Amino acid sequence: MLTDTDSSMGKDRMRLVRVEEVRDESPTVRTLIFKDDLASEARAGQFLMVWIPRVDEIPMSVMLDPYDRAGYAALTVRRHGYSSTALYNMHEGSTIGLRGPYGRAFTASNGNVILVGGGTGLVPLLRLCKMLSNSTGIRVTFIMGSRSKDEVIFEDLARRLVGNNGKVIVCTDDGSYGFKGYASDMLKALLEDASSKGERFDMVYTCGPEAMMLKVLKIVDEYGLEAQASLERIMKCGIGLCSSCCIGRYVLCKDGPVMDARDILACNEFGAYARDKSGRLVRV
Amino acid sequence: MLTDTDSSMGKDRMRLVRVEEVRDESPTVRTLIFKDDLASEARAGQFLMVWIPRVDEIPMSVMLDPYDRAGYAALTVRRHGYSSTALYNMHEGSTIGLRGPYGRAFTASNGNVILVGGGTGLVPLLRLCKMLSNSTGIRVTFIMGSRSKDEVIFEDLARRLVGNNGKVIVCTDDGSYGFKGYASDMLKALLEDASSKGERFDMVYTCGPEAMMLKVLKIVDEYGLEAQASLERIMKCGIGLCSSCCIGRYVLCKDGPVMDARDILACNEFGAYARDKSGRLVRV
Amino acid sequence: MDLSVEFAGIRIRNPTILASGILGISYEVMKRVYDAGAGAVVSKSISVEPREGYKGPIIVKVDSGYVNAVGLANPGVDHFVQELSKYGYDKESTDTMQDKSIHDNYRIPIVVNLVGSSVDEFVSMVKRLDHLSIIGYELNLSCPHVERVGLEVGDDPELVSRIIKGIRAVTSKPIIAKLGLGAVDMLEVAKTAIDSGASAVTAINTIRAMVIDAETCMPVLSNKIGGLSGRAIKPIALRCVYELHRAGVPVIGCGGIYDWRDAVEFMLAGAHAVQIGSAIGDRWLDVFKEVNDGIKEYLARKSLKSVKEVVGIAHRY
Amino acid sequence: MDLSVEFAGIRIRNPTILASGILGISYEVMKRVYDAGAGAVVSKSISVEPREGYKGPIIVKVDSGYVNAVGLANPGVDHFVQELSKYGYDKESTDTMQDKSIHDNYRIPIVVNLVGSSVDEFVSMVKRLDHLSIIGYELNLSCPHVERVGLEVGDDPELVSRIIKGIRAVTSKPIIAKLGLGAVDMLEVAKTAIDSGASAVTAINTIRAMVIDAETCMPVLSNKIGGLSGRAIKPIALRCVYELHRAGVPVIGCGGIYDWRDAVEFMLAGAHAVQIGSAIGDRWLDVFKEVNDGIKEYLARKSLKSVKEVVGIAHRY
Ligand SMILES: Cc1cc2nc3c(=O)[nH]c(=O)nc-3n(C[C@H](O)[C@H](O)[C@H](O)COP(=O)(O)OP(=O)(O)OC[C@H]3O[C@@H](n4cnc5c(N)ncnc54)[C@H](O)[C@@H]3O)c2cc1C
Ligand SMILES: Cc1cc2nc3c(=O)[nH]c(=O)nc-3n(C[C@H](O)[C@H](O)[C@H](O)COP(=O)(O)OP(=O)(O)OC[C@H]3O[C@@H](n4cnc5c(N)ncnc54)[C@H](O)[C@@H]3O)c2cc1C
Ligand SMILES: Cc1cc2nc3c(=O)[nH]c(=O)nc-3n(C[C@H](O)[C@H](O)[C@H](O)COP(=O)(O)O)c2cc1C
Ligand SMILES: Cc1cc2nc3c(=O)[nH]c(=O)nc-3n(C[C@H](O)[C@H](O)[C@H](O)COP(=O)(O)O)c2cc1C
Ligand code: FES
Ligand code: FES
Repeated sequence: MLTDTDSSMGKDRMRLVRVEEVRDESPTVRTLIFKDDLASEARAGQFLMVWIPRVDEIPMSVMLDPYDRAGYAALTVRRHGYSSTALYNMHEGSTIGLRGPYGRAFTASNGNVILVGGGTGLVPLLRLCKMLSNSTGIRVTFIMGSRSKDEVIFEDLARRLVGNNGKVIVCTDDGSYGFKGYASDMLKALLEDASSKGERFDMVYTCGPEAMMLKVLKIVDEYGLEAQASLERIMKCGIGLCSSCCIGRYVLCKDGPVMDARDILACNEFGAYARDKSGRLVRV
Repeated sequence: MLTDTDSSMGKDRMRLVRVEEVRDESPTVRTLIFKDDLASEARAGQFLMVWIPRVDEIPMSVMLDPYDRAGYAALTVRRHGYSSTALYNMHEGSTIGLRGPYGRAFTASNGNVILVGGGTGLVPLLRLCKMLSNSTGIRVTFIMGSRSKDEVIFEDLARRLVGNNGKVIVCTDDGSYGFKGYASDMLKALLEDASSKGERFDMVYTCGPEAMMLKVLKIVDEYGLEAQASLERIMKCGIGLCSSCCIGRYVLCKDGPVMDARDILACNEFGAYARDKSGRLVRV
Repeated sequence: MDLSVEFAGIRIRNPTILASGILGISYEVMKRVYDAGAGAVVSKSISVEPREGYKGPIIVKVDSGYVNAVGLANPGVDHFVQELSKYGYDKESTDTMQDKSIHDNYRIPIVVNLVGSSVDEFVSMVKRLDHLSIIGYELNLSCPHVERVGLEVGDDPELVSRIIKGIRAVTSKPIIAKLGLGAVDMLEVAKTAIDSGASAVTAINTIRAMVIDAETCMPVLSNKIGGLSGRAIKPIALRCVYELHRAGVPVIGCGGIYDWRDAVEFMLAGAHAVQIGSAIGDRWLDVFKEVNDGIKEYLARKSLKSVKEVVGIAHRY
Repeated sequence: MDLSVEFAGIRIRNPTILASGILGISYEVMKRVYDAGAGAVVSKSISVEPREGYKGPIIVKVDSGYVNAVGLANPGVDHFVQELSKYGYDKESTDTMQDKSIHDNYRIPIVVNLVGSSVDEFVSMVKRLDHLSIIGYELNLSCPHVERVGLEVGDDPELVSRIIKGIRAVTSKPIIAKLGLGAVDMLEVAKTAIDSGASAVTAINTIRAMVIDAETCMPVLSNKIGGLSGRAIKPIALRCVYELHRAGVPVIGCGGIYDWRDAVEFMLAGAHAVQIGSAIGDRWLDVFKEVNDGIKEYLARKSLKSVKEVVGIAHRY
């Protein structure tokens, strides 16, 4: 199956890669680093379909190679259920299969932007941050939320990426580190402050737990700003065939995972319903 | 079937073309002219597999477009049996299918070369002549054989192609035009004359009836010259699969139709045996 | 140019239909496919109980196609009835469905594809669905990679006959039997289906296939065995359609249709309409408009007045 | 690294075999294929009487493959016996064939593929061929596009059984049944073949298919119906090999093998050897060396000592 005969197969062809390094980011989050040209060139927000042999194939955002090498990419996975735990337990030398990157990426904005992320939702935002840091005239405020101090990940990387011009604000729900409270609270405070000063933000980018993103989008909406969010749904095929990732009239693997706030809020399922593996609409 | 989805199909994909013009070359030979990029770029000696809808698919050398237009090519066909007659009877506006060009072409030589052709065997030699006329330091002597005056074809074209530097000698078996005798007799006379004068020919190219080519190759061998000939065998697939074109250890559609004199003579079948449609070796 | 087609009691605005299993779970997405240009949509295969489907990988790209084993994931008939009811499918009789303006603005023409392993299962689903203004049923008698359903049913002509007779007794809507390359003669099953009351057949489903990875030495699909779809199977599907048409069976063509030329070839072979599946993976929903536009131009170029005139022409030669 | 394989009474220097129908008429060309690196060659399907085959087109390129209907062109058994006799195949017993030096320098390992419609035809051909030092017979029970032979025989397990028993009674050489996707279960036919005395099966032949041209509205092949080969059918062929191996049938894999990885995948699925056909159209005879070199590297990389160790590994998962 892994031949080059049909070059048109491109990114759809499954590529086997060797995990070259595994890094612990927190007690429940790890980054697996590997060489893969296509993944290394993914745009921020795009995802890979990751084959964990004998276990499953799941969608994962493309993480930056921590060493910033050409041709390298990574996955950052939170140990959670059956499949994510299997991926988490891969070690140096393990083989995984990749296809993609797939999906709509974040689109760049100018000026003053805010990134609001939580948990592994930081992954696409970090890639976005890197992309934005390459353009001039951009100022990034990166709000990173997590439950508690030991779950704070990628703070250093984020600081490096936003540069001198930008700002990283870490929030923890329990106040064990940084600002005490939700990332969304911090966002609201920032926007309030800015509007009182007559300053303006041009775009808010968010990725993280759906509840967090819902709050973020509502706040952004209140302030009349534009926003883009990277959503999650069950994704079994990643290429618009299987129907598992539908949300409203959207097919998330094709129309997303990054969508505009406007479209997300117009579709009543966001924050309320999701389809389970059988396609039944269930409360989230 | 005629889609561009699998670009790798390239020349193997059947292309339908419209015959734009039909020209009578002699009472039994016609040229069909059409637009086809791949054919127009064929190298001298290569052939097309030509689909005559509802009739057959047969191998045909690629003829030059008489108007020398980019993207155009032609077929020159002698009315003979079932399939060639059907092709001969096509008219302006008829549709034919093409695949190819296939096969090994003549390779260029320097210096003083002789072309010996008869009948539709002139077709690849004319293309060769055109190619040679583009290089400097080449002198072409083109011996064209036919049975009688009204079967002489392409004389004007040949004269144009060999240029001022070259020479065209027309031979007829019955002496009704030009030199009386076989093209091979003329070849022998030329070589004899040259050797008596201490002149030398660098290469002989030939295409025509097998009996003619056999004589030509034997003569050339006598004089210790190099030669290339374009052979014919039944060709049903043109791509090295069907086995119909075998001659000795060669698969003519792949190893030919143009072969070196040495290899041809080493294979005892030439001029003596050919395989019929069932694959039986029969006397020719 | 009017592209509408009518056959087997089905009238649709153009001959391109969304194939079963592709995007056919949510009404809103099916509506989107229709808005993108499809003449009708077929739902995912619906079973009596919900099915989660297989673990991943459920699909693998191969040369000119895909091998998939989704495992018939679907929400089950009750949930699906709910889904359609929410959008008014339980409000009026099927007759209204023939009103084009209604299709365009609200209820789109949906064929519900059913999968099951017994007469009872099929009949009970039809009973639950029949009050909805759907335009017909397609029976999946050909899924090549799920046990006890699909091909295992289709390979048993006697069971096929009983299922279709059973359904025929409880509905007046068109019944389409979806066939594949199983272990019995497709023509025989098709004739049995028609004789038992089916209005048409869809040919073909995916063909039983598998993918093995040389590096890990493993079958790639979690179910190991799946079904091949896409351009790879087109010449096979085309042959099936040709043979079915020759046998007098009304047929909807399916298998590897990627562009208008493919669609025309299937119609020349005898298809009254075509279904499009895998092409969506490569060309997304634009494929419907592209195919329909291409068919229009083709008809114009060939001075043909309707799609119907194309059907079966290849049999003249 | 030794690539030789031994199964079903056949021992060859490597597991790549020229598939039937490709270049297999002339001894000199078969010898050339062997010299290019094939482990053995299978002749074209030989019939009692010579066959001219169909008019052109006999083959059409399609996505990732070909559809062909050559029509079993072949010189007939008598001419073929002559052809091989000319090269000394009538000189010594088959035992000598096991002498590798002889293969390399003179007589190459040839499997003769036979096609016919009755027990008598097959038996009479075997009787005429059996004195030759050929390494076995392959029975074409699966050509999908010629009437009364091929699949029409393969679809009749009872006839298959009688043919193989008939042949078994007159030869001690290996008999290989070549199967395809017909209208009956391949596993059933395979088991019947083995039970009746076949030593192995080859899977698969081309799959019944056709090509229609939208511009002329015509089937393109002169025979209209042909068989699909090449990469398009690989996932189907691989599945067949996997299922046959699981059923305990010794199998030679065939269908869409283009490179070493394909060959390895078939062996992982359970093939003892592989046949290569269509790939020759794209890669010419170099394909044999390429595949064998690739297999060698693969074995080295995986620390495997022989091809045999690869066979069937995919079944562990
Ligand atoms: C676009 C996108 C990007 C993502 N990026 C990341 C990332 O960078 N890091 C990260 O840790 N997680 C990411 N996820 C989430 C990740 O895919 C799921 O967490 C993971 O599939 C669930 O695995 P689990 O075993 O923990 O599932 P559970 O939540 O325990 O669910 C059980 C089973 O359901 C299935 N399942 C659940 N969620 C999904 C899903 N989204 N798609 C397919 N099958 C599913 C799996 O078979 C799983 O084993 C992303 C999801 C999407 C859609
Ligand atoms: C490389 C090559 C280039 C050629 N170029 C030309 C050319 O430029 N002009 C030209 O007039 N002729 C050319 N020919 C010859 C031409 O292909 C045959 O003359 C033609 O196929 C025979 O047609 P027929 O109906 O006259 O056959 P007959 O000689 O009457 O034979 C009867 C049938 O046999 C089959 N048959 C005979 N010869 C061939 C063949 N070579 N390949 C496949 N099937 C065959 C056909 O089905 C034919 O209808 C070329 C042949 C080859 C191999
Ligand atoms: C991902 C996927 C899922 C499918 N699911 C179903 C299904 O649930 N029911 C069904 O009858 N056919 C199903 N099929 C088969 C398709 O409807 C269609 O018959 C087949 O794919 C051939 O068409 P194509 O080549 O256009 O995809 C599925 C095909 C694919 C690719
Ligand atoms: C042009 C052509 C001719 C063939 N002729 C025969 C034949 O005579 N007998 C036979 O058993 N198989 C024949 N086959 C089938 C091949 O042997 C093989 O089973 C099939 O093509 C699949 O393998 P591939 O994909 O490597 O070509 C033929 C195939 C092709 C392409
Ligand atoms: S993941 Fe299959 S359609 Fe989106
Ligand atoms: S024409 Fe078929 S092998 Fe040469």
